[in-house]
Amino acid sequence: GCGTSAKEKNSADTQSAADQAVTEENTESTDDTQIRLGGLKGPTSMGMAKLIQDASNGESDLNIDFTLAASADELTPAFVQGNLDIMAVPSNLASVLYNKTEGKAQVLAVNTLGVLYIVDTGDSVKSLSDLKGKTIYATGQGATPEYSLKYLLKENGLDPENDVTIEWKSEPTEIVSEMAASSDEVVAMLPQPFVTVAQSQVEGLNVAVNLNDEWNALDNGSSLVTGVVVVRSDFAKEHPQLVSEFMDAYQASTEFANNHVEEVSTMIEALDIVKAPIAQKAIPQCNITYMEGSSMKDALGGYLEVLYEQNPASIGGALPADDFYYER
Amino acid sequence: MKDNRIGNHKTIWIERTAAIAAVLVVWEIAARMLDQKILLASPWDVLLAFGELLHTPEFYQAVAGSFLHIAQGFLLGLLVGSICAVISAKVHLIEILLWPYMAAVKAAPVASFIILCLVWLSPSGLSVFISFLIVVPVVYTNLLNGIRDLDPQMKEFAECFGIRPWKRLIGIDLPQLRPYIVSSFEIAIGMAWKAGIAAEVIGTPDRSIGKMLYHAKIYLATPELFAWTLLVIFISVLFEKAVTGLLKLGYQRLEYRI
Amino acid sequence: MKDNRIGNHKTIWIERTAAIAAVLVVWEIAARMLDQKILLASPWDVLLAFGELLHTPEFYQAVAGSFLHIAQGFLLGLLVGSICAVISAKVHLIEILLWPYMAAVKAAPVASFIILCLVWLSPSGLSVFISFLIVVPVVYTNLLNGIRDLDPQMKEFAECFGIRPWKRLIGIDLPQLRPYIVSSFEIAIGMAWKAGIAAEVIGTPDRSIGKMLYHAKIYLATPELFAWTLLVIFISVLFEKAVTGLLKLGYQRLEYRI
Amino acid sequence: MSIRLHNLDFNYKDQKVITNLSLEIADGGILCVMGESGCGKTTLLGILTGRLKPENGEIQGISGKRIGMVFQENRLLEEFSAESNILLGCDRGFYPLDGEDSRHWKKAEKRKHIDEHLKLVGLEEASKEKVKNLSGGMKRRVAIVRAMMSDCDILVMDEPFQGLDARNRRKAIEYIRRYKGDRTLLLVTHEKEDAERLGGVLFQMS
Amino acid sequence: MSIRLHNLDFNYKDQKVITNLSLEIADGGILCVMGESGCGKTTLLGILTGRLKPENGEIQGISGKRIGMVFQENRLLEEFSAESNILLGCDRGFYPLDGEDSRHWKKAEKRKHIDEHLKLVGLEEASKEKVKNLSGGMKRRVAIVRAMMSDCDILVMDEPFQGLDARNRRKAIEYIRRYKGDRTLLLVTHEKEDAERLGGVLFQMS
Ligand SMILES: Nc1ncnc2c1ncn2[C@@H]1O[C@H](COP(=O)(O)OP(=O)(O)OP(=O)(O)O)[C@@H](O)[C@H]1O
Ligand SMILES: Nc1ncnc2c1ncn2[C@@H]1O[C@H](COP(=O)(O)OP(=O)(O)OP(=O)(O)O)[C@@H](O)[C@H]1O
Ligand SMILES: [Mg+2]
Ligand SMILES: [Mg+2]
Repeated sequence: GCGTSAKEKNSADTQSAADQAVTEENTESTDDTQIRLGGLKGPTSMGMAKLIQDASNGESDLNIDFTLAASADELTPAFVQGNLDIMAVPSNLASVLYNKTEGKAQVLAVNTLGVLYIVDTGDSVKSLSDLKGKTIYATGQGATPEYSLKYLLKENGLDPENDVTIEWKSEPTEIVSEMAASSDEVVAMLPQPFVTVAQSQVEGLNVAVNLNDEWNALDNGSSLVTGVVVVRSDFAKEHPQLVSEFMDAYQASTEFANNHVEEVSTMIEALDIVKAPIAQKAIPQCNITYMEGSSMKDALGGYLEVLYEQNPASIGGALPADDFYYER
Repeated sequence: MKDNRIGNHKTIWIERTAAIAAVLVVWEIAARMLDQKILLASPWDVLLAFGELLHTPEFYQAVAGSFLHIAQGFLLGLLVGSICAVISAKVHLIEILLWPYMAAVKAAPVASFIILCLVWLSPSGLSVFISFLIVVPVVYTNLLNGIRDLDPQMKEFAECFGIRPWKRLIGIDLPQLRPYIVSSFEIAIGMAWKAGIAAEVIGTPDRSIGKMLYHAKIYLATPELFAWTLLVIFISVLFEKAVTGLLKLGYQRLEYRI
Repeated sequence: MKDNRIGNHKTIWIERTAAIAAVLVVWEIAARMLDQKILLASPWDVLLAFGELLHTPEFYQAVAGSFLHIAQGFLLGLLVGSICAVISAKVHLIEILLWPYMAAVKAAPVASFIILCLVWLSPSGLSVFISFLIVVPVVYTNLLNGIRDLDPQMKEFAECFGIRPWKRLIGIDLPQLRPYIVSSFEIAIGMAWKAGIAAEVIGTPDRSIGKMLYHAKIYLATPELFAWTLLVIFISVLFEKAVTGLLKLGYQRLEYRI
Repeated sequence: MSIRLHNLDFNYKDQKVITNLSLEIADGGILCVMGESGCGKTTLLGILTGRLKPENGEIQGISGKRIGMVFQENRLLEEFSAESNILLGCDRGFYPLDGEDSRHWKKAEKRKHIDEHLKLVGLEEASKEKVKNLSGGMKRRVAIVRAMMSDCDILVMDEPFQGLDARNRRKAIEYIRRYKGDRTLLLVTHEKEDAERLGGVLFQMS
Repeated sequence: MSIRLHNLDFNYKDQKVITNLSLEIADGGILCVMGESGCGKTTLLGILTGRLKPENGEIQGISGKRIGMVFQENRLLEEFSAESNILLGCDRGFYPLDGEDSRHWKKAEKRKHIDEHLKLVGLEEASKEKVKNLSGGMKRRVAIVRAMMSDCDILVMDEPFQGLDARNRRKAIEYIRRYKGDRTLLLVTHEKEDAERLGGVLFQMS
């Protein structure tokens, strides 16, 4: 989905930027530069389904070329090379990109809060403190899920090393089969949409704890931020108007997703993000949101600090400076 | 002597079917013992899933798409691998210069260079390239060792009688290289499929088995996952038999090309 | 004739170093042309990253851990592959019964059976198993084709003179199988590392190169990623040279075992 | 027990090679087979050594007998020394050539004896040389010594003297006569003289 | 131009094989080399065909000459028919054996001519048979025909008659005499008689 070479594009961009200066007073934008948008299969892309659908139907002024990837491996090189302008990625990757490109990436908005849940085949877990002495099956060792879980356990007075046993698994499937097979109670931490997938496979699977709520309960201004929307800072500089329009459209799109779950689920399936039935069940629990400006800075900044304390490498070695947080 | 390995064609296919039946029995028993449908689907469930797949048009598109890419990767790898082997056998300098690349291609984990690949390649190009990369060292190494093992006495004969390169290849070198070529094909085709589908699982290009397999996997649709996997094995076996069959035919005709 | 391929030991290592230097030049040029540090680190950056790695104790633990597991997988694969090949060459029934498994092992994408593996195996066991799986078909196919290509005249001689199996192996079969064995080793060792590290990237066992590589990758620490990758290639080359060196030594001694 | 062939027939697919052949060789006797090229001499030896199964006919007196053979094409291990070739050929044991018992011989002793025998056919310096570096006639003599030294009941030689000059031929014949012991010897040759020198029974194939 | 060797020395590593050998062969002449097994006959042929480089000495009259050779070990393609073997050997062209011009021959014509020549050495039925199914002496004759039919200036034969019975040996000699044309012939043999029959100059090596 990213065919045109960067150079050609740039000269066209400067041209349209000049046009834009002339017609600044117009309410209608004349900047019809194509936005090359990237997203990953999974919750972080769900919020933009409507936006993409509208753009492709011509119901919006935005000209969007959307690339959906199964892994960040596909998006990162395209973004770094200037073949993607905006993309929705995990929050720590945004920070890593900012650090590794020396500020060439800026975050526009937070688009997904926590998607991690403690699930339970029994009913003995109602809150995080109930986890004491339990074995928790989980995925995401060495990545944000691990850091988030450990942080939350600590904040709730549990020592992640001694009070609980965390069994790290490589694949959610392993955990689901463990739950399906075991007659004993199994407690696990799973991300969406795997919680939903697992519920379809394991009878009587309870969602015991929403880690997002637990994080918010700490009330320190930060949030468990799963996904953000990043923009190439060069692109943002050249097309502030367009970016602003995009942000508006994006906000509307997330609101639409949260309010019209059924409708957006079919769009999500059409975009090949996940299947509609799964999306329909998962969306209410994916904490799709839209935050920009200072609220974004508080939520994300605090979260990145938590990650930084546990493993600086996970956010690219340093806390991003203020210019990381885009303001319009 | 060299022909008896192919055996009677009809018998061998009957035997193979029997062997597959034996595998199915083992599999059914294992599935019952484990009794976890998510982990190990039973042959029957897989058959049902397969039957359903057959009714979707995506099935045929996926098969055609993957076949096209992987066959392309295999043929490219075969070409590059054999050309490099032939030149390396003749020119020591080239062999030495190629050496670090071959070592890297053989041992470098795909995870390490996948990002670099995706800079230049589309997801479907990735599967061509990754299967190409697995085929090259197999063909190169086997062929180079085969060429080195060529009988020097026959080489001397060819030089003495002034036999031209093409005829020499047909009459003297190819017959001696036969087991090395067969071996390369038998290893490389299977591995090209393995690697190519793995690349598709990463890049999930449209119309590919890898994408379907990926979806089956994340949705825990184990019978489908197994059905796709068996399909991959099946196509790879068919492809291998077709290629080695062609090879055998080619060898039978070799004498008339002298 | 068979020895000249090894060439003068000193010269060949000088040549190889020169070839590596040539690669570094190509790499540096490519890195400058692409000019994206995240995608392609320059040799110099990688060297620095490597220097830093050398100072951490994790480095040595990772190298030792991965080496242990992959070497184990290779040796197991070698053992199983060659035993299966020898038996298959003798007993047609076994060959046929093994056929579906070999086809599956060769072509089945790792993604398809990884979960099944993870249920029974620890993350480090996974890397043993996956490298084992890649070695088996390489050794099996090459050896089986080699055995089939054994000179029937020498077989007849051995039978006529009543030579015992062990002596026959040493004096008659092994010398003829040499290029097939060398080929198997050269392909299998590199691939065992490739596959083993890939498995470590999935299972991320503690004290493994794969885990380090995975983290370097997801956090876009490209110089480190490249440093680990080069290390894998380097160790695999060393391992290969050690094994083929031992093999050569073994072959030199073969005559005294008659 | 003497070797007897009775009314033997042998075909390669549709080509009749041997028809209605009958033959008897006394125990310890020498039979020299002669005949035109392609008449079936090597085939006959193949039948006698059990490698080829005849279409019809009876064979007596060879089952269970150990055979030492000089093949028409040498069949030596080219990468090994002459000595090692013979050592391998005598894996079953050494024929008590000078009446000695070889069972307790160490490897060094075996090699020493082999060297001595190689000397007897004029290969004093060749014993440590790789066979591939020997001349055609030298290889032939190594093959003869290998068959002679191996512990066997029947010696079968397919044109053992081919490629040998007159002097070495005589030497080799002398060597065989001297060390044949009480083994039965079946030998293919194109020279009546050889047969006469060996004192064997002549059998003309057609 | 005649072939001349002057003060030739040849060693294999430390082993002196040929010392101070001088020799002249007239253009179109026949030289029969004789000598004990291992005296260096095959080595000498190797020098003459350019495969081996002598230590010292001069060689004249062979550079640029095309060679047709009967090797001591046949060196035939065992999996192919006798006919195909000869066809491959004559890839360079056919010697105008009966004075015909072979350049315009189609493949079928070539095969027909090869068949005729195989008949001349008594291989009427063997032409389509795989060489591995032929008897030792039959293979030898295929090798002789291959060298004879190939378009060359010098014929080099290393014990071409080994393994042939008296009748086939005579036939082969007759064949060579008849079709040698004006090519120079270098031949190794252990039989004086062969040399006499061919009417060649005898050269005794030591
Ligand atoms: N494996 C085989 N398959 C088919 N035919 C064969 C085979 N071996 C030999 N023959 C044929 O059988 C006949 C006899 O062959 P054999 O080797 O016994 O001859 P021979 O008497 O030993 O001849 P020579 O003196 O030339 O060695 C020949 O016509 C040959 O073509
Ligand atoms: N490749 C080689 N390396 C070392 N020595 C060799 C090699 N080839 C031949 N020789 C030695 O050179 C000597 C002459 O060998 P050559 O083959 O020329 O003998 P020949 O006269 O052809 O004997 P024959 O009649 O037995 O064929 C022999 O002592 C042999 O051992
Ligand atoms: Mg014979
Ligand atoms: Mg010779």
